[in-house]
Amino acid sequence: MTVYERDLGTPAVSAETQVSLTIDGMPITVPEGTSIMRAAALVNAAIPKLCATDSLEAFGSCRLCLVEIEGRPGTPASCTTPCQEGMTVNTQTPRLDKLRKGVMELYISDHPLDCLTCSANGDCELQDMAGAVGLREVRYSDEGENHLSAGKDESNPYFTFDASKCIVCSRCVRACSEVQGTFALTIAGRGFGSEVSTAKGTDFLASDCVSCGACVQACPTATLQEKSVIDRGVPSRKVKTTCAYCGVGCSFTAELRGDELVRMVPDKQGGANAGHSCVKGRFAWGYANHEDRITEPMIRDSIDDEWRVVGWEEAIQFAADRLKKIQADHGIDAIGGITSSRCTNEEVYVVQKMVRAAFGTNNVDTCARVCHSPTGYGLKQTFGTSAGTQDFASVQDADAILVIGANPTDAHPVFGSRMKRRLREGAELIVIDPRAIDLVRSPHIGAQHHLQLRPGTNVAVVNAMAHVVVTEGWVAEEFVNERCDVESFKAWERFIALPENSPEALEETTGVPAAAVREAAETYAKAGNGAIYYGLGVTEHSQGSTMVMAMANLAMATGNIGRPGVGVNPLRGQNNVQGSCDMGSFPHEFAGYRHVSDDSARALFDSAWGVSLRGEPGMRIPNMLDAAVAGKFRGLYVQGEDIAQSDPNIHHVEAALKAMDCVIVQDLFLNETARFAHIFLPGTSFLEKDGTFTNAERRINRVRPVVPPLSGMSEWGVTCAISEAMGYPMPYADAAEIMDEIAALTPTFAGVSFALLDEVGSVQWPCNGEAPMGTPVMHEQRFVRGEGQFVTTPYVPTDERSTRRYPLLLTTGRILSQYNVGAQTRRTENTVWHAEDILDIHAADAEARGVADGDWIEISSRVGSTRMRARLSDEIPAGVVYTTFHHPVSGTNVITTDNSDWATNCPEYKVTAVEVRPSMGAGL
Amino acid sequence: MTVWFVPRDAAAKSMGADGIASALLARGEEVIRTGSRGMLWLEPLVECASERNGSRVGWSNVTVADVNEDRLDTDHPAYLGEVDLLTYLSRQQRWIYERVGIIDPLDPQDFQHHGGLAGLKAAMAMAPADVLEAVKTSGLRGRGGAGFPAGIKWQTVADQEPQPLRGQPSRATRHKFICVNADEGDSGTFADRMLMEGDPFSLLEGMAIAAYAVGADRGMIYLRSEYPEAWDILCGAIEAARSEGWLGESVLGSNFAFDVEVRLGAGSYVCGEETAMLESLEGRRGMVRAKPPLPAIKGLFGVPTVINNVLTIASVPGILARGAEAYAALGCERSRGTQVFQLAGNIAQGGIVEMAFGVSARELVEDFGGGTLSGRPVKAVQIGGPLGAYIPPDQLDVPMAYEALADAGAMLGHGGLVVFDDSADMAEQARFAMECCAEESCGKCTPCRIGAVRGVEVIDRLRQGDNIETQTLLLRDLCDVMKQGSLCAMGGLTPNPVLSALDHFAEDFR
Amino acid sequence: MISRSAFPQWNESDARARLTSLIREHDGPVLLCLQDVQMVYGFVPTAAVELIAELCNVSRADVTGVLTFYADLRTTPPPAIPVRLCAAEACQAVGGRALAQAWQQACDQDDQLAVDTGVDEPIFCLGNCALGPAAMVGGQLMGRATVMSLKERVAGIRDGGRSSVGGES
Amino acid sequence: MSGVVEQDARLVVMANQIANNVPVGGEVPQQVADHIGKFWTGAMRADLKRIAEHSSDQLRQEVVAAVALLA
Repeated sequence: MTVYERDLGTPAVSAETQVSLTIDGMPITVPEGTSIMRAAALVNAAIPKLCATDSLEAFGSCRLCLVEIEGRPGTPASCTTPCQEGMTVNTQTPRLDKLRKGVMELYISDHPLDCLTCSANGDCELQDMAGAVGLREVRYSDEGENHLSAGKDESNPYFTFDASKCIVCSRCVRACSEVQGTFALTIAGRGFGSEVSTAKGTDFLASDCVSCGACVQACPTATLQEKSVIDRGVPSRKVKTTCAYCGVGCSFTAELRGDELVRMVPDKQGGANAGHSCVKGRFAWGYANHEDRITEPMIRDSIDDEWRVVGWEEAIQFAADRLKKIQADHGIDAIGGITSSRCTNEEVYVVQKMVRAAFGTNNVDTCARVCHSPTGYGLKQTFGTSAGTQDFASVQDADAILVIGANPTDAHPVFGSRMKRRLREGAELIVIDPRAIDLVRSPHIGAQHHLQLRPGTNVAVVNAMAHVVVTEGWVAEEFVNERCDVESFKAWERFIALPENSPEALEETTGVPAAAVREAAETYAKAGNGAIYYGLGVTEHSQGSTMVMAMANLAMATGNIGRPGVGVNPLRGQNNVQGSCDMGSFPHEFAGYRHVSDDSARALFDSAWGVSLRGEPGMRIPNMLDAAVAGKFRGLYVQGEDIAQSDPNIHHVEAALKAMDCVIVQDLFLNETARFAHIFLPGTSFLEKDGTFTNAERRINRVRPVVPPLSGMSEWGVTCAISEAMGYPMPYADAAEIMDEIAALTPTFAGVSFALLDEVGSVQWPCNGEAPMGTPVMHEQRFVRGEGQFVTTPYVPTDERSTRRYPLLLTTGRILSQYNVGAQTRRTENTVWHAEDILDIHAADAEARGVADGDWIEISSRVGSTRMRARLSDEIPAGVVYTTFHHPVSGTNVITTDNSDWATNCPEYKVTAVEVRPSMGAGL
Repeated sequence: MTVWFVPRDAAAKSMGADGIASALLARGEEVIRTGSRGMLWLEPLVECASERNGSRVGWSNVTVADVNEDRLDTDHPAYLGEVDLLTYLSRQQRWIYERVGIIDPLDPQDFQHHGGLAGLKAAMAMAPADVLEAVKTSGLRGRGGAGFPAGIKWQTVADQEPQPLRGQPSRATRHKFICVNADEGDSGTFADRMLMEGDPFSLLEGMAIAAYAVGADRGMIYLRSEYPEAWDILCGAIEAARSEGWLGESVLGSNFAFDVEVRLGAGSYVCGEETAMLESLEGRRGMVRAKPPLPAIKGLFGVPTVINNVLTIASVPGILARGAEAYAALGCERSRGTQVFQLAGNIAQGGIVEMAFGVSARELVEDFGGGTLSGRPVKAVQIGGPLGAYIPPDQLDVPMAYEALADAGAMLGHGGLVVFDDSADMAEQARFAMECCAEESCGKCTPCRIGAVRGVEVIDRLRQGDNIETQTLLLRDLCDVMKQGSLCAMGGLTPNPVLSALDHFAEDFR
Repeated sequence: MISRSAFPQWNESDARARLTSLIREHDGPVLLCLQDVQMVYGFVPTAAVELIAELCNVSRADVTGVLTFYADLRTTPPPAIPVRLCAAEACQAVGGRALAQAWQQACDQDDQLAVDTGVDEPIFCLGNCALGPAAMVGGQLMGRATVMSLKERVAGIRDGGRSSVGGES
Repeated sequence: MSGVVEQDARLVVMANQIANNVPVGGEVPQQVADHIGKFWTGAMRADLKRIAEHSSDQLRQEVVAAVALLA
């Protein structure tokens, strides 16, 4: 399908008052404040424009969009002139024609006349507009001043900047500021000397540019253009799909020339991203065709053998035989599966179905185990559903934003930009994080409060904030009385008001000054709409689940639930964390978060699937690995996940994998886990998938096949084939049928179908009879569980403490340009920004150890050690070190421990006691 | 005891006033530094009185030698007699400039003794709404060029709620601003400078009245950096006004809080345009903003803002002190009150002439100005600054008033008249207008950014005699695009001098 | 425009202290900071761009944009005694163009003069339009300027004294 | 350390951690039993029972009490 997005010139306006006017004789009614340009576009009156685009505020610089308004002198610009009641506007008159032609003549007098050979030929607004105004000749001397010899900046790996083609419309500069919020670009100079510029003395690569592509997107000419378009030509067809990186779930239009992907363009209609993108989704898709891709199935008897390329049939039969044999020898529960948050809902659903129905066990878990399982647990306990409460757009209504253990500008950049936009407008910001993340202070953004806590003391800090709210009398009594379970509130209130939960009592534990906690609590409680956003810095702790409930308590106590601008919102790591959880990947839950012991739910699945399902939970990933080491668990199907790199205490993971008789890895690349696999099943990149992803705001987005699967088979098809070979056929004609089954069996998905998604773009679950178009904000009238449940949240210190031997606390995170274990991003040009994992260490800690900036160091914990280079940083406090885990060579998870969340076993990645020593030489 | 009065006005200083003051001080005389009387061809004009507030006699073009050799007596050829009686001054109707040249600009007592502060006191005895009414009744219009009624602008600001500064939380302190545009960049104008250097308190008083009327709490003066003397004096005046309690938390002991900050421009003509000025005051590139929103609704840092020119604000204390009707009684048609005309360029008697609207350009150039400095015939007078039209001598009878000038295809602008004698090459002047626009364009809108450069090039070709008819047509088309298509007055008015030169002095283009 | 003859070397910690207090007291401080740096150091070194961006919490590009917009702001050290002649209409009407040419000739003939005063960057209006041609020499305004009076003023400032016609108060 | 011993050690850590972290205000053994009942496999529960019988000193009192409540 090819959908050309119309550009209405200026952003939509929401206003209570409507005004009616006439444009070129056509009547129209629009919200007050709407520009004449937008209104004209809505009646299909074509007003030429160059500096205007509906993703940016009106600017009024190009002067092509001049119109006449009856009764008013002059020719105002339609982009900056708002509609007024009773106006009569003429957009096409001889006078306007002449003016527009005159303006265009000026533009072209300083532009290369190389349309036919220009890489944007056919995709250039300047070219279009010159045609639209009917410019035939340029009367100015071709010897006049010009910029035709201005140079090119090719430093960015993905796009070029050709200044000779620039018309100085400032769209790129405005996009970088308004949309992305990075402010890497400016206009330098003035008058005729005005030019788009990065900071003094920098090219694009050395500038603050984060390569989000907003400038390229905004550029109406070939000035800022994707190198892929220059190389491959202007695209000829388009397919709308969804990015497969982070949990924001941006909608993109994949633009192809023939069957070759030319570029990915963010979709303005995208519910999650509204036309914005980041460097990963926009540009880092080259891995999909990387030479490392494995496209044929492979098997081997032992992991010491070489791989043998085989046909699909042989591989599938080999897998089924091995699994069956294990079950025969060691029992039904000796095998299991792991689903992946990178796969579609449909792919995940069939894997868990295969495990439950074909394997006959509940030993299925998902990689969300190691990231957001505490979110599911905590929000279900308190609110009644395992999901974030808001849509992303909600942040636009927040007055105070509380960011805890998340780094949106790096890990969720497109949402980060939305948040920054709201912050620039004046929302107050509280950051609770050991690190001074970008949001704490970056151009035009600053946190009013940064509670720089000691890693592992989240619960203590949020308890202290809640203590202040309760003891200062800032509880939203009406909300609590009407919406929450009052008994549980009273118990919580008594608990939280205890002196031991006061900021003063906890100051030494948390390292956060009591006064700062009190001020932050006041801001959150009193600013108006308080919204909490959090990430893995909350969940990946021994008290991850407790912390999620502590935040939910705080939000309920202050009445910050159930309307736009508030809520408790997990920022999901991978594209389909929400979906993989929704699809019944947890060993204790069916799709839609129904416990396996729930007889009615089980009966429903029993009858639909024609099997008798088990009513007690299966093993979680760490249980499986422990059981493998114990010799009781011997076969594993791993869908698109690299547990030998991404899971904690790698030595333990490797021991478990080695102990198994059958490890099946389904992936794009021969990953670390595949070193221990017996069967390798080539997977599909997101460009080859047909299905849906569900993002962090519960938004179900379509993933459409852009190119056919390189392996010749869909991933769900492979799963179904194995299931069939195991004796349980799962005959689906296509992915849509899988979704139909999900909808039929899952009340929150009852209204979802590919047909609906193709029609409306996306919906947020619950989507059913009560909410046929989905639910942007949850718990509006009542909580899903009825009344909001307060849960007491005692602070229990982690066992992982700094000791004399391991005096530093290591915490980990992500960086913008790389993604998780880097399997994808490391196979793109993104490595120019982050070629290796680096340890951030405070200058005092470095000095005490004789470590200088850039030195190689050895970092060791009680379970292992690794080497990397050090960077002296003032973004972290003394006593804390920080690194990313994107590169297998640095093996960060060699040193993370088995500690995990008490309720969900989510690993405690964020706290590891370590020591750092200078080290000679590179690598391991 | 004899008191000497020596101006510290920048123009007087440019002719050596400081040397005279030093010489007098060296002789042990009491010297009071004042503003300039505005008869600039007489500078340094030194005055003397037997007591501080006595009548003053003066000498023109005084030299250090005159002082050192004790020649300043009634026999001196440059002896002027009683200065107030000089026709140039006595014919004027000084309202804004009544104290300029008379008082020590930084002496609060001197200011009050000569009627200062009466306006603010009168205003604060009234309800803010009545102050607004008075300003409306007076018929005062903006002196920056556009001539918008000040009272209506103030009313718009008064009608807005104060707002937190852009980007600040809704819980932050809310403000409204009074901004004074003192970026007097037009060639041929210097009345703002002389007022600020001669009577800065009147400006602060006017700002305080405006603030009281509209409910503003902060004032900003945007002063061009080319005026270092005015900067020193304004800074001193603000400090003095604070210590007098005229500014600050409690203006004149009341609950009304208002304070003023002065900021310097940095060499950009377009920052005289009000929205570019706001950008510059916010510390950014001086790029013109599209309107709406009007600055009265979203102005400095996004909050409701009154923007007035120096002379507009300085007119206000008198309106409150002497009554709106007295002000409205001056002038003609919808141009009420007085205008401070500035006679400049090739003129024998250049300086300040404050008269009620309606005086003719000819009276100003010939009667006050005494014709050209060179003694040659007047060829053209550019009225209203660099963006004003060049008027040939036969059209000089036009009354100096908003409507009359507009009818004559000219504009009042900031009230400056620049005289050229018959040696001027008007094609060169037309080219210069384009060149200046190219040099000073903010670069935002296309007609100004590219058009001005092309304008220079087309005029060059015209002057080379290259295809005159085509190039003339192209120039007129270009002027049309700039006039109707530009975002702000700079690009929009640059065609004025160009087309007037082309229309009235076509022979200069061959 | 307000200039001084001798400037200290760029010193980041001094600049940081000055700018920090300036920023504390003023909204929208980027231009103020650039002006302050130029006042103290004579021009705006690249290091200042970085520092101002950091202290004002804006991007380096933002500062670059402001720095390059304003004619007053310079990125190289100023001449010892800058001479700037008014190039606007009122001064043109009394021989401003001829003066500029003559001054250029004078500088062409006198290397020391050229070095001391730098290239004349024309300035549009000094507010001395009734006493043109006007000039700003070492920060001091002059009226009815001639090549002779300009040279005298330059010499006066160079010799550390004040020329016979006025000077700063 | 053999795999089985290692696995037992993990179960002990997990059970003790649960007991240490359940919300205050309720009966701890019952909460621990509920939690383990909801999220542990039958084999894991059986292993825990075995540990409680043979080496209960590794387990917190509340866990030992909880084991008695397990179905």
